[in-house]
Amino acid sequence: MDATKSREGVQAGAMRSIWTEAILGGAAWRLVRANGIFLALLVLLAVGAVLSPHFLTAANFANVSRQASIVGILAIGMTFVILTAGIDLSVGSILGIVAIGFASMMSSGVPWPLAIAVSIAFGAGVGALNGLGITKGGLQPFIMTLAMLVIARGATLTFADGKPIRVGEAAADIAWIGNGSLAGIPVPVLMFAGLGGFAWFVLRHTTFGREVYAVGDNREAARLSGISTNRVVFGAYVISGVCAAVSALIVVSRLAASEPTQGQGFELDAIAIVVIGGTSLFGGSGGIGGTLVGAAIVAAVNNLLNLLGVPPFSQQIAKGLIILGAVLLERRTRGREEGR
Amino acid sequence: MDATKSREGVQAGAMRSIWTEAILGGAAWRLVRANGIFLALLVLLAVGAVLSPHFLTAANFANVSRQASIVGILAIGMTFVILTAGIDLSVGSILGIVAIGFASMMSSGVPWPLAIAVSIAFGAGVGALNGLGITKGGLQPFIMTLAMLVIARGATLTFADGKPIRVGEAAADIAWIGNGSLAGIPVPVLMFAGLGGFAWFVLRHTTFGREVYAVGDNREAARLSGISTNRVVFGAYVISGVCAAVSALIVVSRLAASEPTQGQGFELDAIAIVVIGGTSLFGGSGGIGGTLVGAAIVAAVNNLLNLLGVPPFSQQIAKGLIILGAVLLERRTRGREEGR
Amino acid sequence: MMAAEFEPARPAAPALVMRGIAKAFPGAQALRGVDLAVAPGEIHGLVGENGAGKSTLVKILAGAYSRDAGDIEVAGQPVGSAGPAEMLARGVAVIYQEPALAPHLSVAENIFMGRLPSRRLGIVDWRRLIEETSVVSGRLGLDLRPRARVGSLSVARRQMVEIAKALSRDARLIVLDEPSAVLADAELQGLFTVMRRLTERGVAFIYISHRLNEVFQITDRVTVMKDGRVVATGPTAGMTAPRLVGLMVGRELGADRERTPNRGRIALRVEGLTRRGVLDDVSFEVAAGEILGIAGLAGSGRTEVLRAIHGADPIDAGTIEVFGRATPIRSPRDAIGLGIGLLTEDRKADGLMLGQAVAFNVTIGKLSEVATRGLISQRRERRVVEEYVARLDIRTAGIGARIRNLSGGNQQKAIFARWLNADCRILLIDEPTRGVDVGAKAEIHRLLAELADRGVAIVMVSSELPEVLAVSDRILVMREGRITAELDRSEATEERIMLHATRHDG
Amino acid sequence: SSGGAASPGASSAPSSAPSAAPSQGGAGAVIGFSQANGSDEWRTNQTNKVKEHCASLGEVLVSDALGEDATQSGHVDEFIARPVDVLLLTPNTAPGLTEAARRALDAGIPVITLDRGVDVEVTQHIGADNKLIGRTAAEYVSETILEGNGGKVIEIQGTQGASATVDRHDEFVAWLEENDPSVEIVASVDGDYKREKALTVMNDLLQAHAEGTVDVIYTHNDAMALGVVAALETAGRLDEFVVVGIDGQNEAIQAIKDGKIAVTFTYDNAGKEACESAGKLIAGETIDKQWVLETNTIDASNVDEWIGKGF
Ligand SMILES: Nc1ncnc2c1ncn2[C@@H]1O[C@H](COP(=O)(O)OP(=O)(O)OP(=O)(O)O)[C@@H](O)[C@H]1O
Ligand SMILES: Nc1ncnc2c1ncn2[C@@H]1O[C@H](COP(=O)(O)OP(=O)(O)OP(=O)(O)O)[C@@H](O)[C@H]1O
Ligand SMILES: [Mg+2]
Ligand SMILES: [Mg+2]
Repeated sequence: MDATKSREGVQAGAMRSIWTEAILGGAAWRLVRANGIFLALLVLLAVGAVLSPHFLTAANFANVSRQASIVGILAIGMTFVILTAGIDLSVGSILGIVAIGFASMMSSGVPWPLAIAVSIAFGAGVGALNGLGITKGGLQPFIMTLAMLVIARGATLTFADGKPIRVGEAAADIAWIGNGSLAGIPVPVLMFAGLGGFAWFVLRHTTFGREVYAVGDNREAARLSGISTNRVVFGAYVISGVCAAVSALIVVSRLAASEPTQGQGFELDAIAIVVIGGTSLFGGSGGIGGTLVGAAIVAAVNNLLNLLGVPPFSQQIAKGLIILGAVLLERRTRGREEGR
Repeated sequence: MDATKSREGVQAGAMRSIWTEAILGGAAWRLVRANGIFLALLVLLAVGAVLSPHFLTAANFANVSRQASIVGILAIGMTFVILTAGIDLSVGSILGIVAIGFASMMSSGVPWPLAIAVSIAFGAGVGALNGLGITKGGLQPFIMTLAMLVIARGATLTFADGKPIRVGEAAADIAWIGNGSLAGIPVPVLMFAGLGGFAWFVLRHTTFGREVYAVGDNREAARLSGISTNRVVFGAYVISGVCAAVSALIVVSRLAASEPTQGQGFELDAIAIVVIGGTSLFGGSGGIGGTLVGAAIVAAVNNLLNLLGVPPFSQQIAKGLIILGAVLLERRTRGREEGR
Repeated sequence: MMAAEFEPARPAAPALVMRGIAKAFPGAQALRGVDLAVAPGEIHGLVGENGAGKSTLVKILAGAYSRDAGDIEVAGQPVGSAGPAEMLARGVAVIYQEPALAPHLSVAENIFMGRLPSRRLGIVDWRRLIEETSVVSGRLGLDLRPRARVGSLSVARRQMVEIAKALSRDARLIVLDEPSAVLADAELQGLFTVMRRLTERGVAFIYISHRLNEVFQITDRVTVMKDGRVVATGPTAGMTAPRLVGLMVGRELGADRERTPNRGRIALRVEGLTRRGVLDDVSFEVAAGEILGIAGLAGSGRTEVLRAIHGADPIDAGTIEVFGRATPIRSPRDAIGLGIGLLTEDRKADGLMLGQAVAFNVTIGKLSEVATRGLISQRRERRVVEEYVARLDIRTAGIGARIRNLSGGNQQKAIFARWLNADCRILLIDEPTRGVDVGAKAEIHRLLAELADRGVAIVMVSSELPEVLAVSDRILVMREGRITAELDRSEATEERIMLHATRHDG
Repeated sequence: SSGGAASPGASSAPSSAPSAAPSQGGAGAVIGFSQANGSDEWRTNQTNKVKEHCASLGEVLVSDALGEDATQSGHVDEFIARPVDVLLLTPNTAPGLTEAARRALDAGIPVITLDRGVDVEVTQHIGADNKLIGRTAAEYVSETILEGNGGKVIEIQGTQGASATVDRHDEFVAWLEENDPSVEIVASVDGDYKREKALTVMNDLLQAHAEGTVDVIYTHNDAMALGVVAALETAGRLDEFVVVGIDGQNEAIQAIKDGKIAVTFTYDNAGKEACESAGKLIAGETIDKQWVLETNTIDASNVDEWIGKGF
């Protein structure tokens, strides 16, 4: 699985920092300091601009960012899960099953607001199943969500009998989600930035968000402090499921169709983004800021390599090396700080 | 990625327990007690025998076990890595690059003993790169090996220009690896069982094995106890690389050729096997016994579904459910003991 | 709500009644029908050997463990099978023996974990959080930086965070499981003052400690446990130390015997050891056969000295000479290669491998002792470890039992065994008897003396002055990363040590 | 890769006016090739053909969506943003890339689809027909192999959900239902278009299907056919079955020569043809909407003419 399929975030990253600057003041700068990785992004953008005149154009910006929002939104949900020291391998399959469901609802004349509501509820439902298996069933997150990955994919293929489903005329009703833009900013990007900002706020400023950190950092301590750890963990997987559903909506409205293999392998992309963003797979440390930057880096790299006409096979090599470079740069800047 | 591509281990599991019984006495029984999952395997075998007359036949045994050795051997190496609280996402790609290299060496008339030696050395080398990036480079294992996954795959595709490489006449020289058998036991199975037994011994009875557990359980405590944690971690990734190379040899000798995409997605299969076997992704607990049983379960499930002629889509659903069932059963049997 | 609620007079209902509490673990019957009653406003001491069942009892009271049998009444209300959340709601707060904190979160968030002050929609009120934290830590006389990451704190300060966490809940019954284990006297007195203030308002305490002087100083009544049973309970006034020890250990203890050190050649010389912000030009030497004690308040840098010598932390300046040879020590591996061992103060964080067996934890310090050419001899390991288990009286279901399941004090003994097994020429020991019962403590002190007599050079950090005075041949006092005094055992007294540890001119 | 700017005479730009090409034309053009999933042999060959034959037209940009509609749709957008002079598109799925193709056309970029089409009329579609292949294969199995006497077939399918898999399965089954019910498909398993996977599942099936119970093994591509042959050879049961492949890969053609595989059906990847058309477009010529590449049946009867002529 190429772990870096997603597009953009270049702008999402930028966007977000402006956005925070405006709404939260200073937060943006804290973000830069907090994530040495942000530096890596800036370097990458600079290099890109030099290498290709087509890189930092408004048009490229818009479409790259639109693309990135898809995996970027998955990564937002994944951040919650990973902060609780869990992992969600099923996001790609959830995206796939919701996408097929949404497409077929639209094609069979279900009014779009209802279709959207059902889709999101469904995503939440699958996430809830993950959450139950892990909390009540006591299954390791890796196992539970891996099983869900295969099960949901199998269900999708069965439901669609392996064939893509077209939205048909109804496509016009939902086109705005994938193709529309507001004040020049593509709707998917607004959703990505919006969700990102919201998630950031939840994690940073709400009791639930802090409990997510507490549970991931020291499960036992959280329990002994009267936090209902099951509730928190359960919540994280539901959020992840919802994010997957939202991505699905964007995909379907963008493509006016969905294939049953839609989203295959996205889980690794999403996890990679979160980890590149500096969130620890052992839980309790990291956050959304890094995830948004991570999404931006991954997206910028993919886009740049295509613009430069690097042949596909070599692209994979380049991607790997660039990601390594970015993370190493970050390590260097943070250097000792981590200490023991 | 279907997480359960691997075959066999059914017998490897059985084999191994006989083997231990003979050589280590009692060890086999300890294994059963240690891994409630072993119970799940027995149940599975019983059910399988009832459902299909072809399931518990000697021939199928040989077949399944031969198939399982490929991912099973990956899982053995993966066990070392995961015990150090690391992860190796690059095993599939290492398998791929070694396989292509081995095939092209054989096709271009390199004597097979040399070709094998070079291949294994190469696998060790790639593993060493992972180890260096993680220890000296201070990169998170997930990032380092994910990058290696893409890089090695890209290199393989570039080297082979996306085309399979046939071994040609030389195929006869190496056929014994994949197809030969000794005393009725297929050579790959002997290698799998042998490596499994050896790994078990190393982890249980050598200072290095102890240090692997120590590092995975409490890195800082291990460091303060004078263990050179870098050396241990490095070693684990080298072992994983070597195991991937061995699997590659088996694959190539069986196909008399290799595709550049060979091994794609195997990493998830291998990790799944290790985790199903009861080894914790947080390091320090678990072991080879569980891994061998895990490989057996996964292999048996795949084989059984094919024997029963379950249609492809439904197979995925079934696989997911069976794996869940197995692990849940194990949780139940272990029940309280773990407690909270 | 706190101030409003409680009535200065003692209410009728006892704060806590436990009847016939029993708890079995695989391989260990921890509690065999324990009865315990605590009146409001009472400070109830709970003592007993390592492994007697104190912490288990506490965890059952806290709802952390489920009980096999017995009833619990809190403030007259019977308690069914309740989890930690419910017990907290019922006003039972616990300071656990093993700090249960989230290292990546701030001091403030840890203190208020699970009850962060928030506006509607669950939005955290950070200003209030910081304020209330400062208030709490002020009220307890602890100077805790609310925003400091707990992971960056010394063990002592982590313990303080635990204390603040429990005391800041308006609890009616507060349990302290060995809060003093790493606290130096100053911090301890602060804690006692606060406890007394709270008892005025009817708050009840259960105070667990292995330091009997504390028990006599602070408790009204005391209960003695042994092997999961209560062997005695009554007013502290009616107790004497020897009697208490007798009840706990079942035998009288000889006082630590005087030893006349035979100082050999200089084993360790430290020159101008400096680590920015933590250590400032620390110089001293230790001879073979000598026990050097280091005293000081929490945060004074004692731990850092030991870690620096052991190569656990990088140093900015300074030289280290081992048996006359100046040798750069870049890692603990180097140190251990030179025969320098470090017994860390925080056994859970950087001592134990919790998931592994007792034997594993003992031999990991020097596997070559039980292995030949990399192959471990199970027989030799068994022999070696069982010897230590007997010698240190480590209470365990067996040397194969997971060390996680041992009582705190027994874990400490196991780690001690690790360093005995590593037979070092120089032993750095941080809080050697943390959480160890009186019997075992005497045993460990004897061991230290014995090691010294065998020519081992020992540097010992302890927050317990009596221990420092009892064991050391020479005593260094530290303050703010500097050595402020060197006292010979003959001239050393608690007062003089405290003077140098706190006085603020040179 | 974009080095091709050399060789002025634009040799491959076919019978167009020899006069200097229009301003944006000739070696100065930018060709965008959006590959759906470049890592299997057939598609690698397609990519290579495009690079080879389009080089003379100017810069060739290749992107690989690794089998993801959403990703490929984004790649198309990148080519639109660039912009490219001609877009060569081999859609991962028809419906999935329809909108992207429409956007390109709306942006005034000529679109040539290879292999799979899309639901909107593009400048030109070039490709062989998987549905046709499914039917041809069924017909060959029924009439040439089983000579109308009926028989039992095992099907090794390609990647689940891929349109080639769907067509090669559905039409095969459909033709048999309509024309020869006496042919029964006794097992149908997933071989993922991979040799090793095919080998694995075949080994399992050999356990379940005793000697003489199955006549034909129909595989969705030659790689799997070769994997199946490997399994049969090891089991020493090769002569028990007749193996059918698809694609016309050289190794498979050789296997036909050696009598290990019975037949394969060429499925041309249209890389070369696409560049021809692109050349014409750049030269300002007009091209047909459809360019159907015929499918050839390769078996013992004609294998000699095909040796080495596959990919
Ligand atoms: N989780 C557990 N699993 C198995 N045995 C346990 C567990 N927890 C405690 N025990 C056993 O129960 C007994 C009592 O342990 P406990 O921690 O209550 O002792 P304690 O009185 O607190 O000792 P200390 O003074 O050393 O803290 C010990 O023998 C210990 O080994
Ligand atoms: N006022 C304070 N608030 C929070 N943390 C502090 C404060 N003062 C010092 N620290 C932390 O304490 C640590 C230094 O304590 P150190 O471990 O050296 O003390 P010590 O002498 O070892 O005492 P102890 O052994 O009791 O911990 C440093 O990591 C520092 O971050
Ligand atoms: Mg205790
Ligand atoms: Mg200290």
